[in-house]
Amino acid sequence: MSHLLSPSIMRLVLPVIYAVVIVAVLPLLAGYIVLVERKVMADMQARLGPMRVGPHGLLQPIADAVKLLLKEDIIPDKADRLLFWLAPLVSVTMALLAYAALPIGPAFQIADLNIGLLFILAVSSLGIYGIVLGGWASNSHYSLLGALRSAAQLVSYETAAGLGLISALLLAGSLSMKDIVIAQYDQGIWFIFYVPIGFFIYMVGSIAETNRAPFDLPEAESELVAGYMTEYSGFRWSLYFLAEYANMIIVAGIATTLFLGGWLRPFASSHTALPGTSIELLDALPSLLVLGVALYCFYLAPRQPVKIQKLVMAMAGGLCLIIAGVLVGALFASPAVLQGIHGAFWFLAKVFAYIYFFLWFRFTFPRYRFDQLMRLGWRFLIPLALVNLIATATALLATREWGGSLFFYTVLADVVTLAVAMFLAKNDEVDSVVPVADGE
Amino acid sequence: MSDPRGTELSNVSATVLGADEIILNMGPQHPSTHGVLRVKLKLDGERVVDSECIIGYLHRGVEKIAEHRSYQQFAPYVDRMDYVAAVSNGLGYCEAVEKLLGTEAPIRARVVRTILTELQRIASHLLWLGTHALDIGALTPVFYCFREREEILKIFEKYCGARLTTHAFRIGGLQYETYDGFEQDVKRFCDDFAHRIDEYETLLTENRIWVGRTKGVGILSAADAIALGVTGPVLRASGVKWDLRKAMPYAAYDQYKFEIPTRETGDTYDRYVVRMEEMRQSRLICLQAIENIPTGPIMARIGKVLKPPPGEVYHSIEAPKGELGYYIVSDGTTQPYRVRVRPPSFINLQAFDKMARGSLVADVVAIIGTIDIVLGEVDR
Amino acid sequence: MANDPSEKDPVSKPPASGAEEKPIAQKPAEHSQTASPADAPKSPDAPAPKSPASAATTPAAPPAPGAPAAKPAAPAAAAPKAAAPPAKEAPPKPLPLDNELVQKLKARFGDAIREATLDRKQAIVTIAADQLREISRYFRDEEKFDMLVDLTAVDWPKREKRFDVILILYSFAKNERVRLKAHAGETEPVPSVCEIWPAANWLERECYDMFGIVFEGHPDLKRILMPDEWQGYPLRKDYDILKQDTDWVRENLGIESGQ
Amino acid sequence: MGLNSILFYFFAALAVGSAILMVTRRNVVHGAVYLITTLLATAGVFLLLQAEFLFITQVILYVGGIMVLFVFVIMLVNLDVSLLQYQFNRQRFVGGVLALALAAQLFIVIKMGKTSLFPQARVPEVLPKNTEAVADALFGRFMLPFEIASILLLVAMIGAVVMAKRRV
Repeated sequence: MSHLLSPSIMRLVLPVIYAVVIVAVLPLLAGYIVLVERKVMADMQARLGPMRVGPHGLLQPIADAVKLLLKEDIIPDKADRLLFWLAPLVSVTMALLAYAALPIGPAFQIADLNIGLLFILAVSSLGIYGIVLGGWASNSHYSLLGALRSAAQLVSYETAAGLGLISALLLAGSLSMKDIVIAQYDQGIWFIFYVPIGFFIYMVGSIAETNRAPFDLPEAESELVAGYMTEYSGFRWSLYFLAEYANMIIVAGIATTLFLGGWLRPFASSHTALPGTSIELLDALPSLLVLGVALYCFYLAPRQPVKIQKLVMAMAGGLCLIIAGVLVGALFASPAVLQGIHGAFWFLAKVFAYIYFFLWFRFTFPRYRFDQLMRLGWRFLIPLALVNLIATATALLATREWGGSLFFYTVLADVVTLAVAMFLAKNDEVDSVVPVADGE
Repeated sequence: MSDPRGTELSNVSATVLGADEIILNMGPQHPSTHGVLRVKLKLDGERVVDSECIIGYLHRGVEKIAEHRSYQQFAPYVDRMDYVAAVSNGLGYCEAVEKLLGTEAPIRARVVRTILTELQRIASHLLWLGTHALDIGALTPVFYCFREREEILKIFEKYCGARLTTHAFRIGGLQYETYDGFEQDVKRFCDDFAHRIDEYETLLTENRIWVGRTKGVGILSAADAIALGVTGPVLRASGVKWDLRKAMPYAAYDQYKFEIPTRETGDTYDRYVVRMEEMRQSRLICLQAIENIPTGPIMARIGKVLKPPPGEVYHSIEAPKGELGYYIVSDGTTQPYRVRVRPPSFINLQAFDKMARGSLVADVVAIIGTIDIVLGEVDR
Repeated sequence: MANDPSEKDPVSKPPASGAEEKPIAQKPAEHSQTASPADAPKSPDAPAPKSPASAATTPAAPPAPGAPAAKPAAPAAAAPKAAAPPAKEAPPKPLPLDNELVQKLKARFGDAIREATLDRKQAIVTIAADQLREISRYFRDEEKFDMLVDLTAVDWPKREKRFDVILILYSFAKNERVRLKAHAGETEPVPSVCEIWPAANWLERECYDMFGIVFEGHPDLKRILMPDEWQGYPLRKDYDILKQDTDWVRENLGIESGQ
Repeated sequence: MGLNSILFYFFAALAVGSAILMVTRRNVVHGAVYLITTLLATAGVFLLLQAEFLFITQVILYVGGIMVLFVFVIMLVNLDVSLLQYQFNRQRFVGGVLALALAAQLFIVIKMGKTSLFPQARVPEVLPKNTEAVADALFGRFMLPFEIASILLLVAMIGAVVMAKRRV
């Protein structure tokens, strides 16, 4: 057995296992993000959301998946069949490919490329072809308009988001995802505290890139029915859907890695051992959290109306209990295992927190109009990103030349950038609003 | 470029590149045409060059049906025109027939009618607000609006047993007395509604995206509005301070104090502000009316069989969408000789082309929403 | 009348004292007219109230040529006792109208103003169809009836000119409504008022759709509510309520009947 | 032939094949798709040469940026018209001559350079991080040409904006 687990073999086998796991788990994860989305939406809109399939709708994603797979697959008569067939595949392939370089914890990474970040950006930018070609191939005006919007929007916001990322890259000094996280560990601070404006710009850009509200113009249901997806149904449609949610996780993963310390737990550089043990205080936090969820599930289980729902709820609690057990077990294992498992936990927690913001925005804001979206991108975000970049670079240079705390200089840089932002916003307002003599 | 006949080349590219004017057919099945409106848009890129509304998908021949029903029998049909403001429709019809008969409902009936109609106005505006915001991409207000609308519908249900197509009024007055606790229900709703409406405003009024999406969109000048016969909140948002409740008071409106909100520009934002303010005013009217509902009979003394003397009458009320008029011709028999409905949605929709030209596709959705049409009324 | 503040039921509490501002004009339209309901009605010439057709023919009698249309052609004031409301006032009937506006109109358009009546306190001016556009323009420009509230038609099939084309006008300045009525024959085109009130565009299309009245000078006269290829005009009295364009229904809906 | 050679021939064949298809397709969108494939295949060759930065630039800029705009413009064009149009204009002769010239050039370079078509020299297994190498070259040795090129592009961009603005 031991020769099978030799490092060189593991180096080849592990990535394959990770890849298989990601491809297998991602659709499920996407489904449950949809469920979370619906639940969060329902909560914000004073209603309950899915309640029927499973306790509190816990099995809803599975029901949805089955429904989608069994749906009739329609290809419009005058569609370009080849491209119509190819487009969703392109979308979903590119979305999945990007996971190759995403470090979900220090151990879970398929490939640590030295241009990891660029690779993810490049691959996810190819996903646009799925949208554009699908929109064109459908031979429908709604789809075409959706595709056109999508193309213009992605090209514009990629620029802004990319410039936002570079401010963090300056601090990390590497393009490898792993090194970026390690840089944050070494400096003892998440980069969001150095470059909050860069984070903000990336956040806005990433919402636009994933076509989420308020930038969901390519699929604005009230204008373009469903945009580029209008003519798609059943399985093909669900591929697009999967790609969208996979992309959400990707952009959240990038933001987590670059700005939120990746798999690092909060205060990763400070160590406070629990008295009498070698276990860190903060390392116990994940297990307690999951344990809490498990107990809540057990509390809810007998209160479900139907027997099967009681059962499923208890099973959900049991699952949480197992996870909590794994997390606790990791505390007593070797540091590498501990970091691997807890790193994955923290990474996913941050990713979901980031996605929660996406959902929150979606249910709060109306949708931008296309010209406004373009104006926001080109006349506000990109100039701001440039200023932010220059200011951050200057702060870095100043630290190097004159010494002193980098934090102090970045705060200065942020103040300058904020002033520019306000100037830009004010300028923009003058341009965009038709002069109105307030009546009454 | 090395082509010796450069002119021909440029011609070719012109035919290829110039063909980017596309016809977009919106509806009759489209999420934001509020039913079965079909709009043919000629687009240059995303800009609307020309538009044409194609209607009639919900045409049921209400005016023809009227000629084959007795006056009372026809009353429920009017509820099905503007089905989100059935009470208002009923009020207009009943008052028109009363006028044709030369009689009038007793004061108690008129006050109750006023209260219910104003509640209906709030309900209609709430539905408009929710769907309009949804069209512009704000997903959440619609549920809040429905929550409040539900309260109003509950009052209707308690009063007459129906929620949507209420047939709440009868020619000559009311069929039902108000139920016990009617005043308290209305009062509780009105008290609650005051801060609910502020809540909606916090979501939208100052929201940059909302303002950006609605300000300067679908501008209709006062002169255009009048020329196109546009009435209701759309007209008032263009700066014409005209409301039938004040200009030619009916029911019991002359007894109550209220303002006519107006704005100047006549864009989508102004129409939004006007309707929001109208809801507040309706609430005030309800509160005033509920304070003192006069006692007395609720039905005028008219016969069971209505035979209005020959002649004709035009009576109109300020429905939530605008001037809702009934032109009824009687030939002295039990059935109307002709009933013509002046549907505010139909006539307001005519202004769509004026508003939409030169705007973007996204604005078209906002403009359809802001006119506040109900296809049941447009097509009748 | 519900519209008439002065006739309010005495039970009602007094109107909120004067605080309400009247927006544009104070007087409802009915008040500006001079006629009073107490005027003795002119005797009807053909009281045959039981049949709608015969009732319909009555007002159709064209005014004697030459005689200024002062003579009222009141329709049968038959006062059906069985059904008439036991109202305090006399049952409403159309009365002749002769106020300042009508005099001005007659002075200006002469014979084209056929008749002016007051029915339920609402002013109706019957005019010659061929002068419709000129008179409309006069109403809009000189009399400030700047809004076309409604344009519709009524079918009186037994009459020589079977259609009444009806325009309801409103003046913001005077807060008044007036109804213009023009008789039109089945094949006789009526001048379009689209250029005077753009609002007439769809309304005239609807009239064309429902009655088959052709409006001359309309920019785009085609069906609006019915399908473009539909045969027949549904609101005509001779179009039975169960009638349909069977061929169209069969061809386009794939069913035998919509009933 | 090692894995590298197999991959190289795969990418090379893909690049050449889709380049030919790109030229011969009547449907412009299909042509664009083949062009994208060509560019990606070329990027693959770069990756085989361990020029990772070049690879990623090729993907981000050409495939992810420029080609998206190409497709964007193509989709605005009415394809029904272009399908009916004759694709090649009267430059067949010139084209043939150019192709011949290019082939001759390649032949001479390969022969004169004494390099065989199948290079034997192996690239080292691990190269230094070439992102930094590219940056050093661009912002160090070739600073001036780099800046000149960027100014040129800026001028072109402003020119395009001005021309587009005039129409509106």
